[in-house]
Amino acid sequence: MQKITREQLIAKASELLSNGTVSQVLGWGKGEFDYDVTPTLFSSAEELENGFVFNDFCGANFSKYLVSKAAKADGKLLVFLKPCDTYSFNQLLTEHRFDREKVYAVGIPCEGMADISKVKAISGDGIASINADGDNLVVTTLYEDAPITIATKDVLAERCINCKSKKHVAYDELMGEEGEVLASNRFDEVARLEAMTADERFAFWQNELSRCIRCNACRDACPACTCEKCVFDNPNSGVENKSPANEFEEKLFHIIRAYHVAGRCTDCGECSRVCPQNIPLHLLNRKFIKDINEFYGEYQAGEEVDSRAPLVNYTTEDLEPGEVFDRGDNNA
Amino acid sequence: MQRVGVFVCWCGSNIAGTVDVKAVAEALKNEPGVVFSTDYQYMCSQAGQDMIINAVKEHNLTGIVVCSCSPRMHEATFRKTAAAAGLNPYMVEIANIREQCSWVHKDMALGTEKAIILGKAAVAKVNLNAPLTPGQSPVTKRALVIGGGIAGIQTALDIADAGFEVDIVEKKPTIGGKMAQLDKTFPTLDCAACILTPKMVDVAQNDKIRIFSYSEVAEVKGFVGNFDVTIKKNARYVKEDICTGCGACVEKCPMKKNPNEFNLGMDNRPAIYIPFAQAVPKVATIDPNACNMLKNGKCGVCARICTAGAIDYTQKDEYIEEKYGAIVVATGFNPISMDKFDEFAYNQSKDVITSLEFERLTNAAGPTAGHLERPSDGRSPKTIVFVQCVGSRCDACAEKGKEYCSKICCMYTAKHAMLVRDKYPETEVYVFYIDVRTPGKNFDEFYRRAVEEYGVKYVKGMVGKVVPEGDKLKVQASDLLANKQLHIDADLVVLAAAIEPDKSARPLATMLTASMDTNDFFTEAHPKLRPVESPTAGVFLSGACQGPKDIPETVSQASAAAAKVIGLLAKDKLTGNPCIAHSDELMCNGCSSCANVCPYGAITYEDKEFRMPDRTTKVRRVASVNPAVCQGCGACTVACPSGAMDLKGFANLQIMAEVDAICK
Amino acid sequence: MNNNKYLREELLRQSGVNPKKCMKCGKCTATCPAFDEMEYHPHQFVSMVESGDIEPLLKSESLYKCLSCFACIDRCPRGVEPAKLVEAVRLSVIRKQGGNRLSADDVPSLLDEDVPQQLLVSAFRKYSK
Amino acid sequence: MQVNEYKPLIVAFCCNWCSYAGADLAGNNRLAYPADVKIIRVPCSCRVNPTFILRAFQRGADGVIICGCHPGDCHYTSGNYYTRRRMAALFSMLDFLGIEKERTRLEWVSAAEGAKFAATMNDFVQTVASLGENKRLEDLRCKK
Amino acid sequence: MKVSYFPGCTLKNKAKDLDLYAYKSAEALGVTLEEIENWQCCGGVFTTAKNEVATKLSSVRALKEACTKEQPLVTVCSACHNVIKQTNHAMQTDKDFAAKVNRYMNEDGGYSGETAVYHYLEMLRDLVGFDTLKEKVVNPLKGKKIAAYYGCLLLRPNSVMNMDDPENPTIMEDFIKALGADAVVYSMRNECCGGYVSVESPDLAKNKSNAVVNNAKAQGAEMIITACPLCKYNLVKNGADIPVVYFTELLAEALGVKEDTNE
Repeated sequence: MQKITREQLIAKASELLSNGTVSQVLGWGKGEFDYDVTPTLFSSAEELENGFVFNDFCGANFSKYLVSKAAKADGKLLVFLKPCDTYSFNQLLTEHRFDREKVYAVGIPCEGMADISKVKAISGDGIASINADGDNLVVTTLYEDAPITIATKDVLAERCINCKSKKHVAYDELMGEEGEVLASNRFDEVARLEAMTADERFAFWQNELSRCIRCNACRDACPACTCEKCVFDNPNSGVENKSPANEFEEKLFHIIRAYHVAGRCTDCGECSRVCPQNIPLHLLNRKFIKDINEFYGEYQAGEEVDSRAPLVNYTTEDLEPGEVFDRGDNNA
Repeated sequence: MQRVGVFVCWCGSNIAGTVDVKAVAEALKNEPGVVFSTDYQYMCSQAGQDMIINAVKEHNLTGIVVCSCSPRMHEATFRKTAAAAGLNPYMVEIANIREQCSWVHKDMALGTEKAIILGKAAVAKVNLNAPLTPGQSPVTKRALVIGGGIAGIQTALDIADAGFEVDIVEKKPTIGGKMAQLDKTFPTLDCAACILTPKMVDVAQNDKIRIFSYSEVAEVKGFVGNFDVTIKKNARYVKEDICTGCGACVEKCPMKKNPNEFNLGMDNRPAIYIPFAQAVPKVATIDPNACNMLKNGKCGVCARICTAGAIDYTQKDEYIEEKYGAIVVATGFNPISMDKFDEFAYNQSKDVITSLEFERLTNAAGPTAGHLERPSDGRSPKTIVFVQCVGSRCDACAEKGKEYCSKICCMYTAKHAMLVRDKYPETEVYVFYIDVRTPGKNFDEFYRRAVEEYGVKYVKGMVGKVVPEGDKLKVQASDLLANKQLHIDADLVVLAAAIEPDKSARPLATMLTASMDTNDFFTEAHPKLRPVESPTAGVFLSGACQGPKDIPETVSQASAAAAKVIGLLAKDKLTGNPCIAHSDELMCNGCSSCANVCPYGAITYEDKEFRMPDRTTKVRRVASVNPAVCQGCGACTVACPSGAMDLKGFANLQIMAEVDAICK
Repeated sequence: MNNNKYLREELLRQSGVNPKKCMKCGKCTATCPAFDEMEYHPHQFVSMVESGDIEPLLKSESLYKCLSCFACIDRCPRGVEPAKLVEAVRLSVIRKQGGNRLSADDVPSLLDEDVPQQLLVSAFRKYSK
Repeated sequence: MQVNEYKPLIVAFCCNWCSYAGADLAGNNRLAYPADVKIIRVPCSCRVNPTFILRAFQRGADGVIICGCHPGDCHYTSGNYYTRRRMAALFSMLDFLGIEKERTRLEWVSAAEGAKFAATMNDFVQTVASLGENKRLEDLRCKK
Repeated sequence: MKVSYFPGCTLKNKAKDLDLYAYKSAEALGVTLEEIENWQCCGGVFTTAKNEVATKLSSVRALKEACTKEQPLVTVCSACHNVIKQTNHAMQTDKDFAAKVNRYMNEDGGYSGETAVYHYLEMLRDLVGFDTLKEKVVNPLKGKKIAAYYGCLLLRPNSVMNMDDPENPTIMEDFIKALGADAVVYSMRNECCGGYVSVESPDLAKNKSNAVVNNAKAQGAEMIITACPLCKYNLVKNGADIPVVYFTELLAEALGVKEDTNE
């Protein structure tokens, strides 16, 4: 259960609307289902009361929306940011992607968000409602008479289990208590793959990536993928493609996408959250992050505004690509 | 699609010997866009070029592919040919079927096959070529000389003589450099000061030359013809334009005991000082680490004594920005530290000195007024041992010293030895040498005179250990010709320390983006044919910053560098390279990734208004490339995630077309 | 000289010395503390092994005069390491049958009561096999 | 000689100032290397976009090698330093996906290193040949 | 702090002082010297020949034991230090040699030079710190003019020993200063005393050692300290007319633990 409530957030938003600090609120809007939460713009207390939700399914990272929405807003735009969202917020500022003056950021605490596919794995399909009750989620479904109680911690999203930080690195105002940067085990899975043989890894990724349907959800949700025109949509780029025509195209898209955000990805995990095929795309980004940390020293994108991303930086003593593999050949 | 003509060169048998040129020409006929294909013995000959010109006209060609030698050889030639045929010179692509095909492959079939593929790649590329026009940039008609030693002085004088303005930046309080510290010069034995100081005065009086002394280069931006340089003028706490150099302050300063750099610490100077009598500018400088007023706010004697009112304790470092068309590096050299060679006891005895210290000891303006006295007790030495090659010619695995020959030591040691024997004939002088290297006009004759006329004892061998004991220096050495170990009780030991580039050279090279060798000597653009130019356009090399040199060589190189600078400054416009980056602002995110990797600072950003599809307008930050500054490396194109940044002449689509053609 | 070709190679291989690096400055010999006792001096070892003139060295007392102080190694500007070559020549002598310079029987006569063990073991190591 | 000796297709991106000149020098000195190597000239190794490398594999290359000036010697001062980071990251990623790491290489070849160029190409061709055909990054549509 | 300790043959016989004082002083400084079990003599001199393997095994065994205990290996005797450090270096850099040694030893995991080898003086400088040492001194040796005699083994070959500047070393001088005494710098401090030939060529040895002592005296030394039993023997035997003592004795004296060792 989240420490901060929907009511507190609405109160804060209404107050900021009414005192003129902001003209609009970017928040989580009611969807068709309780777990189906949609980023929505609210302009009044009334709209908030009708449509604003805050529950264990509010994983969406709003930072990216600032690129398009902040410029259009008349006054300031209120945005609620969970700790991991603030890293994306800073990274986008570093890249001059929105006007800081147009945004009023309120940091909110986050206890981790639930993964609906994990819930469904327990409850089965046909979910009618999900309500938080203390540390549990109470799920009613069309097919079961009795509500099903699930411990929230058992259905936490992978990215929340391995949460890297409960600290907000950017905000105008903070609600609740500030947290700490955490020592997470987020690279364990990458390390596990690294320890495999090349053949095993190839088989693993072949299996994962072959499910890609090129819906572009990963790209569209990614707060680092904010290009005015994506190379994969651009007929003049030479690499335009719109369908996962074959194995090569699948790999090309995901390698290049991961490469384009390498050093800029804050590891928010949106790519994997939104993937309808449940491909662990965040592992590609984490591989780059892990490599960068190991090759060039610890670097957390978005930790500071105006930091220089590792791939647009260098030292004269950097290791050679050949040495990458010499440092303990783990993939014989 | 272009109308492409393909011209396959035989290069005599150089290509035709391993590549079936007819088959290549034939095969390329079928490539998209190719409307004409032929072969010829020597495409670069006048007849070959005429053939291209005629074909362009006859077949209305819009693009040319020449399958020939390396583009590094004849790309420029064929671009001129294209221009002569009325085409844009950048509509030419070269397929390198000589250096990278016929010369490295022996098999005719394989060579021919590869030549065809290389030709296809060139055709694929030229189909995507667009006419390019090089930009032009103006030339700032002023030169900057960094370093005010004899090299910098000579370069500046020559440039000024041609009518151009020159600034000299010198980090010491005076120009003059190492030569000002020398006593006599070989092989003529004329006094260094007598030939140098008139030149220093010429510099001071030349209205085309400005001297920034006690200053250093803080930042260099821009490019050939258009350098923007920030010069840091260190606070000397004396107003240069008011100080008359009378020296009253120097006399009265109570803080007298500071090591005198000009005499290499062998005597002291006050906190306020003028390095030497003929200093240019002849202006006092306050050493902030020694001045009681600056350190503790107590004293102020110099300000009281100065009738001109030149002392200014509140002076701050000053930054001056200036534009230059050319930059000459003349940062010179220093003797290396003797710390790693303490078998010679340099750190243990004052009477073990370096050759440069010996220069000061024999210089009439030096700490002993030219009387040869031992630094420890002032006695005149009766036995002097000179050791050659200290730290020169060392193998890298010896982990000390330099691998190169320092070049000047043999001659100055012969000079020292000769001068000692001349002035103090009762002194015994030994010179331990490995080889005596005297290539130069009148050099060997000079060395022979030292031996034959002046009785200097040259010993083929090396000193192994110097042990200071009592008032003697016990020198243990080998005499290889006699197969003996010598034990000499010496009074003075003089070490011919290797020389190395000044420490300021390395950071300066980084600022200038000029390359250096592993020893920190500046690299010349070509070791034989372009010896006074750096590979970085607009940067020239003068004197020992490029390698060890004696005075005559330094002066010749200084004048040569000046000639190159004059040649550059005489131009009104420079033609640039059109193969540069450009940004498609519709796709640009304004994220700064490109600017982060640009080594030239060629990319700037502006906020631009864009009309959106819904008829609203949006202001976005977009990159723009300064065509005069961009050098066309392409680093930005890969840093750009959206592909907005591309490189003319080497565009994404062009390179991909080459890849496709090769892999087809 | 051909007979010595194998020996020369062997000496260079086991010592790891490359005499071609020598620039014949003589600093090894200049710094050698045992010069007066030696018939052939460090620079001669380098030059004679390089030229294959090894016989005289094998017979020379100089082999047993080197103090193994390594001054020639540290002070050589070219990194040649003459002492290693002296040792290699010495080993090639004492490793032969009957080549021992020192036998256990010799020891008692050499001893005085203060002689440290170190001297004896090192003498054995250096002069016998 | 084997009858059906496998001939890999190698794409070499060479920077104009050092490595391309090094390749020319190999030619001047007639230092042979297999004709399987096809060179594409780029102004600087930092011009090589990872997309180009993947493109080459897609179209049928079996190995891709990028050659640039030695670190510190870049004609553009720092281009090869960026190349070094980009390629370290990219190659590691390809390895992570299980694509043979021996198929990609970054080498520093100066204009004076004709011999190194030839030796590098000989070695790379041999290495790639021993791996056989590139199967893990192929695009069947591009097959002959 | 616990370290592995290799005493060597001489320290258990003719140079017991060097050993005892080393123990007591280390204790006073909070360092426990754990003697290598069943150590064997290092052989007194390092054979530089690459094909000499058997004689270096005793050193490798000691190194391996320290490695297993994950401790640095400390020696006091200059000769032992030189032999062990050179052997360790050969294990690190000469693959053929290391392979041969490991075949002989046939021990678990083999050994390839992982152990850090410290001379006792380096231990004082790098692990304890001369500043700490200075604080622990109870009897400062004020006014004593002491000359450090390095000899050859401590410093050379520098590429391997890497203890200090081989031509202008300061470690022993800093040590002397830490004990409160005045360090006398003299040029012969890193020249050979001829110890190895003191029996075979007594004249040479005498000649060399006198040159060392005379140079030290000429620079005002009242006492010479050394880390090498052979140097001490040679200097004393050839008539040094100022005291020549082990540096550990001086250390024990300054730390106030000298008396309890003389039971």
